[in-house]
Amino acid sequence: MLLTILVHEGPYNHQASDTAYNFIKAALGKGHEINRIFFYHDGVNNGYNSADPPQDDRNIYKRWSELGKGGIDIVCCIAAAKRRGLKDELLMEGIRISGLGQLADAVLGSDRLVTFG
Amino acid sequence: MLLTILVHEGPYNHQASDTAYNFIKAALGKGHEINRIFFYHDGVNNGYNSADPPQDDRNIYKRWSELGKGGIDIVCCIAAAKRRGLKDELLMEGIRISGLGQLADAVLGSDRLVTFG
Amino acid sequence: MLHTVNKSPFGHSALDECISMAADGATILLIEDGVYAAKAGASYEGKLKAAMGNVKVAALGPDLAARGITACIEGVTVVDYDGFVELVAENKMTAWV
Amino acid sequence: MLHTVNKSPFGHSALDECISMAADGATILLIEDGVYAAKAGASYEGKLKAAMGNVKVAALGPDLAARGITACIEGVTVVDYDGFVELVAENKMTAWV
Amino acid sequence: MDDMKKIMFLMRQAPHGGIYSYEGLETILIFAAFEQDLSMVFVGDGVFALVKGQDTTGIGIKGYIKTYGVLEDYGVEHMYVDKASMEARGLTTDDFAVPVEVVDAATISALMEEQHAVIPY
Amino acid sequence: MDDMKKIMFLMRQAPHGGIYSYEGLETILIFAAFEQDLSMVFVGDGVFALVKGQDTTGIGIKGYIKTYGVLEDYGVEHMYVDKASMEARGLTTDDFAVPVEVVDAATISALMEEQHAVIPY
Repeated sequence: MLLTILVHEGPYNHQASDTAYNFIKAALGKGHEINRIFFYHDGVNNGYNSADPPQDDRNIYKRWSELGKGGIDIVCCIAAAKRRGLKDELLMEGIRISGLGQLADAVLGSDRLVTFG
Repeated sequence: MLLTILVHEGPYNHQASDTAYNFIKAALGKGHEINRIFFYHDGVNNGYNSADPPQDDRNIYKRWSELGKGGIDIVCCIAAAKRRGLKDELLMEGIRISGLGQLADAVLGSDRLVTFG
Repeated sequence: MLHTVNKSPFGHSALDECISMAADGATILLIEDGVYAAKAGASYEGKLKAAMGNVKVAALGPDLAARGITACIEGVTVVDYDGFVELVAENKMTAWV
Repeated sequence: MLHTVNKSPFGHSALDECISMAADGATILLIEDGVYAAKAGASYEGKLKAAMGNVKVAALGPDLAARGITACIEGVTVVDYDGFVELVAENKMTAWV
Repeated sequence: MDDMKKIMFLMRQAPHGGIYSYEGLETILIFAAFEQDLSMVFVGDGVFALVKGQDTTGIGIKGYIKTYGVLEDYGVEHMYVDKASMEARGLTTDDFAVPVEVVDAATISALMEEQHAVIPY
Repeated sequence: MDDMKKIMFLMRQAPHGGIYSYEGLETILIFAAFEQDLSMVFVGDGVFALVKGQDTTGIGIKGYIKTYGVLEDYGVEHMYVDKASMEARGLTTDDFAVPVEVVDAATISALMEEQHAVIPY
């Protein structure tokens, strides 16, 4: 099954990023495909390459980056990003900034939209 | 009266930044003094110099920066900032990053703590 | 003590919790989405009126206007940001964020 | 339809709203702070049991464990992330975030 | 069109306290360009977004109540309001800035089941 | 000490769903270094933060229930739990990882009035 994942909240601040990641790992393990991961609202904060979370905790940014480098398309909404301070130079590798059309396109082309927020 | 202002939420995403700013302007107008503005939790997101909010809306980052350049001490919590991606190179002029001791010190030395979140 | 509540009473328990802990004679200032509690004719009106037997309730005028609330429950005082500052000057504050 | 709720029913109206809109036979999956609704012996138990006359209720096991919830209301199915994926594979989803 | 998909936007947040309701509108305007079968459902505090006479001057935030008026032109076929949510908040359709269809929870429930996707804001 | 100030931390958030309860603990540990009269009050979903047996392995988040155990050593004099909040959630003191004082709302109300500052998390 082809899935689009939508994340509405920022990392650490809210559990949504963790749940989305754990869900995605399980979905991939069961042979489903991720069409696109889209970060909207505070979800765009998942894209920063400038964070330095505690060493004894999970690194949410790196986890996303590894999924992105592994071939999953990960997009931060440009309008939400501009409002919040995220820009291309601050993006983790494997994550890109683009428009809301990327969400519409993904939702329409997927079997399921799975929202976390 | 000497006030400490604590902001718990990020700009645009939540109205807390706006209310805090409007409150501070009114307090200064009435002759009160601001001991320190402390950004905690997602409140640290108020410190980014990399944002580009819509031209036809208020610029929350610039408003804080002007208060800071005008002599009000504005601090983003370092632990919260590191988790979220804010660092010195990304700070608006007039805002600094420091520890939670700066909150404790300000609260203990002020007549009032006024929290927005 | 001044208590501020910035969440809608229909969606969040913040105002309920605040009311249960506010001492007699305290003031509750409704701000941001909290001002919906001051709206006349809504289902929270009974609860707010009951609370007003013990506490004073104020609402931030600019937040009421921003939400198109034109009729407040009787007895709710409308204040502007200057009035908010005055309440803080007169009282210590607890924010039910 | 699969509905997910990730807010505590004691602090937020999300689960109430979800229950009011869930069709007969739908599944509500409680995740994150939403799993507190599945806790046995709490004040929401009556409401959840009433809802379970029409809908199936599941709760995410890892979220229950993280919150120290050892006893769920009778009839609540506990699933892991694989079970969550299976529910999504079987149903369209609405998130009551 | 055969390949038109039903997309429902589930609006549950009040305006101004948070940006979710506004950013939700941005999404809908973009989806409109894809010419699908779009509807909005206002539930819970979401119904407050539609209240007329909102004047945000005093809080210094740009208002957006007028945007709801153009949604029909953008192809949003239906704007549904949950009757119970509206009534609990002391509102009637006279309080809204745009025409809406007031429906009960069972109707919304049935509509949800028909959707390709439900996007919550 | 004459110059000791009363600071109350008002804990209203459940753990793990959001970080506010954890970051609140970070604040308290820092305030402890300032040797003031510190208390914590658990109200609403805040009481869930104290529940014993929390195992966060499955969600991949670092747990922090053990930190409550060291607060007394850090000079947190009182940990109050609102009785009504506890009971509504089907909890008793046996469910908590640390000893607490269960008090009613009127007691908390009176304590609040004595504080130099109340900091909410």
